[in-house]
Amino acid sequence: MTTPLLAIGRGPLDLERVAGALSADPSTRPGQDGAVVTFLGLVRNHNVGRRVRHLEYEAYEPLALKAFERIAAEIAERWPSARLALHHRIGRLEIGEASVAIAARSPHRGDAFAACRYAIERVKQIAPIWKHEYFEGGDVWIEGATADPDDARARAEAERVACA
Amino acid sequence: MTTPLLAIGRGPLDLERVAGALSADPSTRPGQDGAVVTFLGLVRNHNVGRRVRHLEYEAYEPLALKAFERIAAEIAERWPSARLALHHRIGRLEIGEASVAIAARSPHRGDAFAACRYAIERVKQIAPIWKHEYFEGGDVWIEGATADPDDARARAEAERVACA
Amino acid sequence: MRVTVRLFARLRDIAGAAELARDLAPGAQATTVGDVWRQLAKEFPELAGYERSISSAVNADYARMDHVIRDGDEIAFLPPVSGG
Amino acid sequence: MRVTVRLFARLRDIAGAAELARDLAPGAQATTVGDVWRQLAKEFPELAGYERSISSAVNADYARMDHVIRDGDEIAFLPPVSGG
Repeated sequence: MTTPLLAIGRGPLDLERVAGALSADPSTRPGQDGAVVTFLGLVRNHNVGRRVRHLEYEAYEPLALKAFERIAAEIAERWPSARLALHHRIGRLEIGEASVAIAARSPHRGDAFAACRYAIERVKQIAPIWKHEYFEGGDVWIEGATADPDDARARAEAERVACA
Repeated sequence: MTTPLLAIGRGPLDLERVAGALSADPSTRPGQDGAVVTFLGLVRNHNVGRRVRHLEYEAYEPLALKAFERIAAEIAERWPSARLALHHRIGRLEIGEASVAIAARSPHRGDAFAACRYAIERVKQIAPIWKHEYFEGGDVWIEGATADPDDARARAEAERVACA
Repeated sequence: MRVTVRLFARLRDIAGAAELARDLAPGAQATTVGDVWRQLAKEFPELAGYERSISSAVNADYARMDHVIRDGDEIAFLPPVSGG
Repeated sequence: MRVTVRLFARLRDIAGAAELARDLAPGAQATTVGDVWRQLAKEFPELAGYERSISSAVNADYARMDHVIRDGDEIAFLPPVSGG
């Protein structure tokens, strides 16, 4: 069974599987790439002074997948030689577990680093996914960015952070 | 058997092992990190217009290990919350195989991305390792940077590229 | 016409349901996503605070508040996101 | 005094050996890494072109050309590096 490049699901994430999906994809021609950069987002035991016990992630799944596709398309436009794989986990996550796994490949390392960083920044900006934090003393929905995929300023900020 | 954080050897590289060495290291306290960034350098089938058949890597091993330790120390100084694992392979490498595997962990993703990128830039600047390229029609030793770990300009350039 | 409204994260907690079916009386003008939101905010006053920070989607595609809706549409309201 | 010289990559190819033992006559002044290099470049004229681009090490630590060497030292000459 082939692993999809873009996915959202409840099972534990496997970085090798995400990177492997990319290397096995027909878009990866053998020998063309000199760099693979991966990012793994982990659940921390602390957040703005609170002791975190666990997280619950929720998503609007069909729209989240479309957001991932959009991010991959933006990367193909901005870094034509780079390709992306991105898996996000939802449901209950314990401290230290991975919530998101991203891999980017490219002939040159600069593009792979930039594409990987850009991807996680854009996930945080436009993917319809929410984090419910259970901490010592209570729980809270984390609310970050108002999702607007057409916001050119947000996209430019993600490019800036990616050091593009 | 524990995997060292910094290593040089002839066996195939395993990204999970490099990242695992870092997560298992006592310097990693459970739950403290929110980000793991990895870099894998792969042998490409082309280089400046030449069709590459394979590479042979050679190193001055004891000095290379000291160079890796120096890079880890520079990262600890520049990004105190980030930690590094770095394995470099030597000997004959075929197209598509990994020559270097790096993992950086940190509470925040910005530091993990910067530390990982800085590490590969510094490896290319100061690690006493050489690449012998066998291509269609000949072979050539690749000569990059004159290694000088005390060159402040080179170090500043690596920080700049790391988008620090 | 009848639409399905989907709510996520704290919006869902406020409304006490992830999914609501709502009948909309046809008005003089076309009904928009914004009309659905305002009806919802009347039902659940706590939602009103989200007016400026929500995003919306129609049939699992991002859509603006002035998007005209049709019978059977699935309309989603999304508080600020926090994936990653 | 006797030292071991280690050569890498193309320097090794030029000299035809990864390791050389060399006896150095004690001069009026202390013998430096640079002295060893110049003696080697006389033996293997092709090395001379590397004068400005090599790095050097003594006992597996980077050391400058003016580093004073002692009996038994391992001196390494490193062409521009290309790891990664």
